[in-house]
Amino acid sequence: MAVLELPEWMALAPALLLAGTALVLFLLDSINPRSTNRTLFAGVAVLGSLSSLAVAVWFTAAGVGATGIENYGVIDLMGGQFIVDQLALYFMIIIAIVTALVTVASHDYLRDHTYQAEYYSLILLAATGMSMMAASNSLVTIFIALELTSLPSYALVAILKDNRGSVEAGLKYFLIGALSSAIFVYGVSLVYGATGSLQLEDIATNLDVAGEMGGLLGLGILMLIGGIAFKTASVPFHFWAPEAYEGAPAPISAFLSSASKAAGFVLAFRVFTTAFPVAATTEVIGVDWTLAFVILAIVTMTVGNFAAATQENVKRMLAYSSIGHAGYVLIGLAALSAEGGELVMGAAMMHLLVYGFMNTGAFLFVALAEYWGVGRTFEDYNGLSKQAPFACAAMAVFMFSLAGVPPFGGFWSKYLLYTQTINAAADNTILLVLAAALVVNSALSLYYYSRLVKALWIEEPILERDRLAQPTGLYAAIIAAAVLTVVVLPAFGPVADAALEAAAAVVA
Amino acid sequence: MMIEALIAVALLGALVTFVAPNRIAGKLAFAISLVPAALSLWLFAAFDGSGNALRGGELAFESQAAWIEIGEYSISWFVGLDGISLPLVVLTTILCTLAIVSSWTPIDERESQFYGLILFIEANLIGVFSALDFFLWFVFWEAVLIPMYLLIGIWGGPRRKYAAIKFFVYTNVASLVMFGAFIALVFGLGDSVTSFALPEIAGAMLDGGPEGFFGLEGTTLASVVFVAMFLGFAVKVPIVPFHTWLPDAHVEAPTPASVLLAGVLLKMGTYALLRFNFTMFPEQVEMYAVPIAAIAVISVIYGAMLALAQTDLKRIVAYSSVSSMGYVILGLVAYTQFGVGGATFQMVSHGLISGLMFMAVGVIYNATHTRMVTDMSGLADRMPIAVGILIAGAFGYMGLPLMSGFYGEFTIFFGAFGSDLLDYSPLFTAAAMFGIVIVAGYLLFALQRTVFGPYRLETDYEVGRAPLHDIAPMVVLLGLIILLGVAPDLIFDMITDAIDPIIQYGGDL
Amino acid sequence: MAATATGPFGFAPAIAVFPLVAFVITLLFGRHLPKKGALPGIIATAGSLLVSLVMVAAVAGGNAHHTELYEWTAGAAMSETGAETISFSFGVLIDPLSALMLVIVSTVALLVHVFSLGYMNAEGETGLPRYYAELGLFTFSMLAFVFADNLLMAFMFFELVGLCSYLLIGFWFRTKSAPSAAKKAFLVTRFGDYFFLVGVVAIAATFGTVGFAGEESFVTAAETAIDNGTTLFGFDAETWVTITGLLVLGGVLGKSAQFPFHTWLPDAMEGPTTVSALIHAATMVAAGVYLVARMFGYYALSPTALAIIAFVGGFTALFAATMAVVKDDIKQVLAYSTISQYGYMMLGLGVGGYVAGVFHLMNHAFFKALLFLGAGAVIILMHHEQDMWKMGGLKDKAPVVYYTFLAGALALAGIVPFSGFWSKDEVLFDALAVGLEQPVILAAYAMGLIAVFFTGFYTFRMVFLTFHGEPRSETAEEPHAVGWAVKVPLIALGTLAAVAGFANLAPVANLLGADITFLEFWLDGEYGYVEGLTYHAYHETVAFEEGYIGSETTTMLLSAGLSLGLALAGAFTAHTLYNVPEPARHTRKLGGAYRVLKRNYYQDEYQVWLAEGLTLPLARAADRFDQTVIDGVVNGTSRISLSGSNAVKRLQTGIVTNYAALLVGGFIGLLLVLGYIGGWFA
Amino acid sequence: MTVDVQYYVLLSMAVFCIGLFGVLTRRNALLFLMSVELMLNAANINLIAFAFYHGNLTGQLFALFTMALAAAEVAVGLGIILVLYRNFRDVDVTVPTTMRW
Repeated sequence: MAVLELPEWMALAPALLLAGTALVLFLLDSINPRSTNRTLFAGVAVLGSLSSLAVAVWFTAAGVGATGIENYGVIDLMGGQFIVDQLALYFMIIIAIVTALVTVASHDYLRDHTYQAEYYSLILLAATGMSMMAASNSLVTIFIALELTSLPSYALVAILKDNRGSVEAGLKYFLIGALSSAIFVYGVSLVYGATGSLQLEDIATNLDVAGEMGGLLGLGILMLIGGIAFKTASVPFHFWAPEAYEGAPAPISAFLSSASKAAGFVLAFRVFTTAFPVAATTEVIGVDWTLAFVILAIVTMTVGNFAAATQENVKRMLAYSSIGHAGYVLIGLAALSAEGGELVMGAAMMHLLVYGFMNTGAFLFVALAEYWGVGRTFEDYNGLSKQAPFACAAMAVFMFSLAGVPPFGGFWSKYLLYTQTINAAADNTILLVLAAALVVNSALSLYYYSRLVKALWIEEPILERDRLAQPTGLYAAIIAAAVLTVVVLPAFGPVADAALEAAAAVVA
Repeated sequence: MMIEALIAVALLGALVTFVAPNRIAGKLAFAISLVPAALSLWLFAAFDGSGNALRGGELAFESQAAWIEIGEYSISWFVGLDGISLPLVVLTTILCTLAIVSSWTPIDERESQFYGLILFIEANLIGVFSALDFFLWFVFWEAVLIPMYLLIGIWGGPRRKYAAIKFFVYTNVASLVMFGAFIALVFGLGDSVTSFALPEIAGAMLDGGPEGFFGLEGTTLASVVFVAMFLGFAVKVPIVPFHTWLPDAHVEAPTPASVLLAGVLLKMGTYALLRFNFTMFPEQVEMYAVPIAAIAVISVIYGAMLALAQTDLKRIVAYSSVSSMGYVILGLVAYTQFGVGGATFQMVSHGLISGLMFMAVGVIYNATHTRMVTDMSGLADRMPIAVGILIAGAFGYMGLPLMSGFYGEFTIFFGAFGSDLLDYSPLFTAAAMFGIVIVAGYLLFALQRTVFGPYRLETDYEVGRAPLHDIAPMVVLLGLIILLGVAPDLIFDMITDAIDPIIQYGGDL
Repeated sequence: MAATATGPFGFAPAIAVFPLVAFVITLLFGRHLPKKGALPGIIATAGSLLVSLVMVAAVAGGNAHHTELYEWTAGAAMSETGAETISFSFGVLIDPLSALMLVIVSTVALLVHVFSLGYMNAEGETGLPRYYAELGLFTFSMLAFVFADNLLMAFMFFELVGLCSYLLIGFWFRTKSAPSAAKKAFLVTRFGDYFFLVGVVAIAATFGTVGFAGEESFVTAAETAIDNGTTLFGFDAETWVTITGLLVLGGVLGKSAQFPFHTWLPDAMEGPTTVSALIHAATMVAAGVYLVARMFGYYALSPTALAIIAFVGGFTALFAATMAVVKDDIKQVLAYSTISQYGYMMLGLGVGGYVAGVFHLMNHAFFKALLFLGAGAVIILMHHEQDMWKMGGLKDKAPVVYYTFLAGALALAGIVPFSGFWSKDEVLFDALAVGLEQPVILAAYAMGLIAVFFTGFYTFRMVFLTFHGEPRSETAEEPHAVGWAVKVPLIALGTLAAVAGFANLAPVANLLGADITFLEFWLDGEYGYVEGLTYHAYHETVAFEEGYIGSETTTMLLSAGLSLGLALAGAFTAHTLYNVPEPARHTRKLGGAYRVLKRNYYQDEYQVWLAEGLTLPLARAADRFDQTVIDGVVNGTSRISLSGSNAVKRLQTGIVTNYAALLVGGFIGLLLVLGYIGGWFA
Repeated sequence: MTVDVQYYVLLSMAVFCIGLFGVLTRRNALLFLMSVELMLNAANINLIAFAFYHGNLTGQLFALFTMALAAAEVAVGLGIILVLYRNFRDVDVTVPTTMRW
């Protein structure tokens, strides 16, 4: 297989391709700063993200990171600062897909926007950071990748400089982000203090020497959790999310709520499985850290779903729902200490993948609505299906899929998560509470998701609208996302395998 | 691959219809729906299965393909028919075709979407009755909700939004509970099962049952799961006191949706009860026989009493469905060949009869634009044929001999009366049987007020005879009802053949 | 012994099939046929009559017939008596009883069809195809019920007959009263049928068979069970037989309009008079009594059941007769007399007088059909006026009607030598004979005896008011003419009413010692019969012993004289009161009793109250409970969660420093929890 | 003479808490930023102290990265504060509350 001939650093190709594309965009911009040739920029960005996707898929197929005779095993670079395994590739794929969808959609969304190139290059830089997060294997690289993701995101959220909403969103995102990263870094310093290392495997090996500094280490771990909770928009670090998602341009909301969340979770998965194996850590800090995630999961899904239930603004509802979904995924970490935990984590990863389609699609529909200028609330959406049946059908697909109703991809990920949680509950009964919370919340989510479907399909329009345009890019992205969401149901086998292998890669 | 063909035709048909222009959608959907109907009839003719699908019976048209591997467990595409599911599949395809025809008159906006959804629901219903892998079954089971939600919501009556969301959320919560319980059971069974294929699980339940799960004894777990699943299905059936979504949904839903709702969707619940609770848990059935029978009797009497208090024809029929489903539960818990067989027969029979009733009410509504018993009088004067059929349907509902309803009820009563498993079975049976008096009461009251007496209806338009394409489906249904009433063994033989393996354990055979 | 389907018996099903075909034809093409579809019915019933007569001949030829036509369903069912499987089927049982009944039914049906030509067609009714189709369906169900060979089949056609009764009573559905009467009729009988169905299910579940005849009949099974002292459903066999028997009796009381289920019959007179004649006098109402006779062997096993039957019968006879006294509507009088007469039959059967009961059933079928058709004729004469006080003096205007009606009246009143006398007398004699040993039966007998007086009275009150005296309205002055279609059936039935009694001249036979009790022989298996279904077979099982005053003959003469005397007394009273040019109402003489009688002892009131005063409010209460409590819980849940949602989203104040604070606060909370568990602060 | 590591930790914690206090109390965006810088530097103190304690350079190296990133963060932050001022005519972080609940 051709992977052999490549030099090792090429293993990071998916991330590097994204970075390269970003630079190309800068170059193009510096050649002609006045240019607003959006087709060119968007095209380049899409090309870049797609190529990164292709490479990542090719690596996975080729068996990079997979163990076994004809596979190439895990590739680690720079003395273990980076590592490319199934987990990394899996998330690189998610990120690349979301980036592609978002960039395609942005083509129309940004039609009369002056800073085309910056926009796309920022997106791609953020994407690069996320891919790096997926691959980074030491707290240093993790922190750098984190910031590489965050800083462009701040700018992107606030990119509509004359739109108060966008600016306010940017501000809040930035302030909370800065605070969280400060906490994260302090946590890093504490962990370093306790173990004397920043490289994840070494941390794990040095845990025993950290004996007397158990408290410090515990505090450090907690602070790391905080930093990650910020990225994944989990309670109590979620406060930025509703505003940021609501204020930001819709494609950016899609990007952050899907890709950025996924990246945050890959960090969590890697750090907490590699650096702090439950048993060993528990000996040192005297408490099973999964407990923290149990609490976070329950609180997060409850806050997210309940707050979403009575929103009037569609985008904000989606924002809260994405918090709720963060709560679902957190179960993957909460169950780690239990037997069969890797399956739960695998299910969580599946959910992140499917979520990548359906949530992105949902936000892109909001982008379409903003493009039409029909308004932001449920009432404004009333009866859209009369004018745009296909887009609305796609939106219905996203909503039902988010609610976990078959025949859409969301069903599998959600119910497999549910299933595996129950399975793990055999070993750790507290997870039953999680399962119960899952039931209650998904019932509630059903209510507000179907509320949007009701607005689109059942309600009569309040005021007469004239014909609605059909922007190619947005439509393409939305339909693509919808098709993926539907197709992934019958074709869920490979997804499940990939996710489970990815989980197996870190949970040894 | 026949079943796949059935489902595929319906699904593709749904897509085609969805994009077809509105004016041809109805006819197109009808043409498409004829294919599954014909196919299913062919399946009926060519049926070569024997025994029960979950008890190692000989499956007809079986096909299985690996789908998803998760942990040690494998999920697969696994479909097949036995004597219980085949009649229900045929019922589904036929009712869908007739429902499509019966909606030509009432549905006058967004036709293509409407008929697309009907075909979509048909595909899923076929799936529900033929799937033999838990996850596959659950996919179809849940997927039915979406089209029904939209059918009620878009084409429904004034309170349609409330009804639609209520139906959607209520039934879905029930499914979640049931799902969790069953999953716990599967994991509780331990290494003896490695897939979610129902036959395997049923087999494992027989030899040994669950080893226990999160600290519960095996038998305790089984009981907990049994109860949880029973509650989950009770909402779908529905059984008192989980029935309140039904009247709302029925009253608001457009006629064809009501036909499918009462005709097939309610049967999903009883079918699932039979497949899961009453097949996999013989011991628990015996343990909980008396309470379940009590609930059944309450459903019968209470539902009938509620129907007696209604003045909206659709509400009357809706509540009487609750009542009829009570009979089915009684038959199931009797756990005798006639009891369970009669219950299964009653599923089909009630599907036909309630479908007929809703169609007749719909036809009257099309003509009079009202369903209120108090608003109309002497309709027989203006629309004799439709009214004649309505009366026939009503008597079918009352269990008139030589119509399928009587056979279903009689066999249930007979099977329940002599049941060894159920204590005080004669008392329960006699109590439930009193339903046949109340049902006569409210139906005859309704008939007397609406179709008889001097013609009186405040309308500014002419109330005339119903068009042929409204009458035809009802005639077909009536024919089937009488056919099954005179020659029940057409399906009863295959049903009992599939029932016997179930009731060998615990039941008396 | 029973010969299997050979020779003429092969045609037995045709008896029922003819009317069924007529029903289908009339239903589909009725409006295109001449006479609005009357002809198919007439032809079919004629055919049925013919075949029935063939059956009688065949039975007389010493054969009987019992065969299964079609197995409805079969399956495994463990019965109390150990049968492993059960089969429900449709079969034909032609024995003396059913053959006789077939003839009766098809005769009356034929005559009524003919009469309808004069009664319905001539009056230019609309919806006649419906009328004739329903008549056909009725005839089919009734005949099939008669030759049913098992209890379930009997029940099924019993129900179908009820349906037809409902439809025919409601024939004039554009009126308000007819539909309500139809509903009442069906509901009341349905209430009885509920018990009947429970009985059927119980018998099937107990004995594993529902057959009437042969070795595998439930009667035989019950006998063996009692002999072996088996316990059935926790009762000893005889008690259980009594219980099930009484359950089935519920259906009988409903259909035969016995107390307390008699209330529907008078209302049923809302239907066309022809229908009243066919269904609510001669045939359907007889179905109940016929059923008792059909499964008499079963009741014979339980003296209790028999005693109850007898008592209810006697009571109903008197009860209804008293009510008939004060009715002004000619059809109402007949309706109550019908109830009363069926009381006699029940009395007869209840005391083990199988022959007597059947005998009276036969006679009554003829003379009551006659009376109703006569009434129909009168109603034609009177341009659909039914109030007897508006009639009078029709004697001379319509002699045929008068004399035939008179024949019927004499039969009804039980005046020698008309048919009614013989059968009623035999019933009363049997009752007396048993009564002398059984006080309960004696009471029943007494009531039956008193009823004879009232019967005589109201019968002749009716005759006098209708035909004698001066016309009391101008329609009575020049009545509408009646055609042959009316007269022929009247004459035919009139003759029958007069002579039918000679089928069983028991007293005469006893006096002369001549073997002229033909009916008894007929039912006793002198000719063809089916094992176990014969008079003496029953007589052996019945546990009553009989006592006599002096010798049997004296007793017989005594009771005969007594009843005849009372009948004549009643007739005479009527004569004195009403057979005058200008009869007046004598209600004042009755005083308070009058209102009670007029209101039918408030029977309807309490039953209506049960339905509308009790059940309906109960239902409404249940509905309110359902809407508020049960549904309230559902909606309440959602309302609570939504308000919770409103609370939760207030967390998001929009002020970023609050966010920071909450964030830190949450973090510290987490820290405290884990730190406390982990003991970091130690 | 050497100072025990825990004193450094105490110092850094103190600085961190001061920064946190600032974050929670300051309404001026710039002061908010500075407070965050304080917290970051508290981390740096830790890192260097522990690097000395453990005798490896990883910590110091990481401290350098942190400073660089802090600078970048401030740059972006200032940009945002700029547009904030342009839109709200104020740099008070509690002013922008158009989106809530």
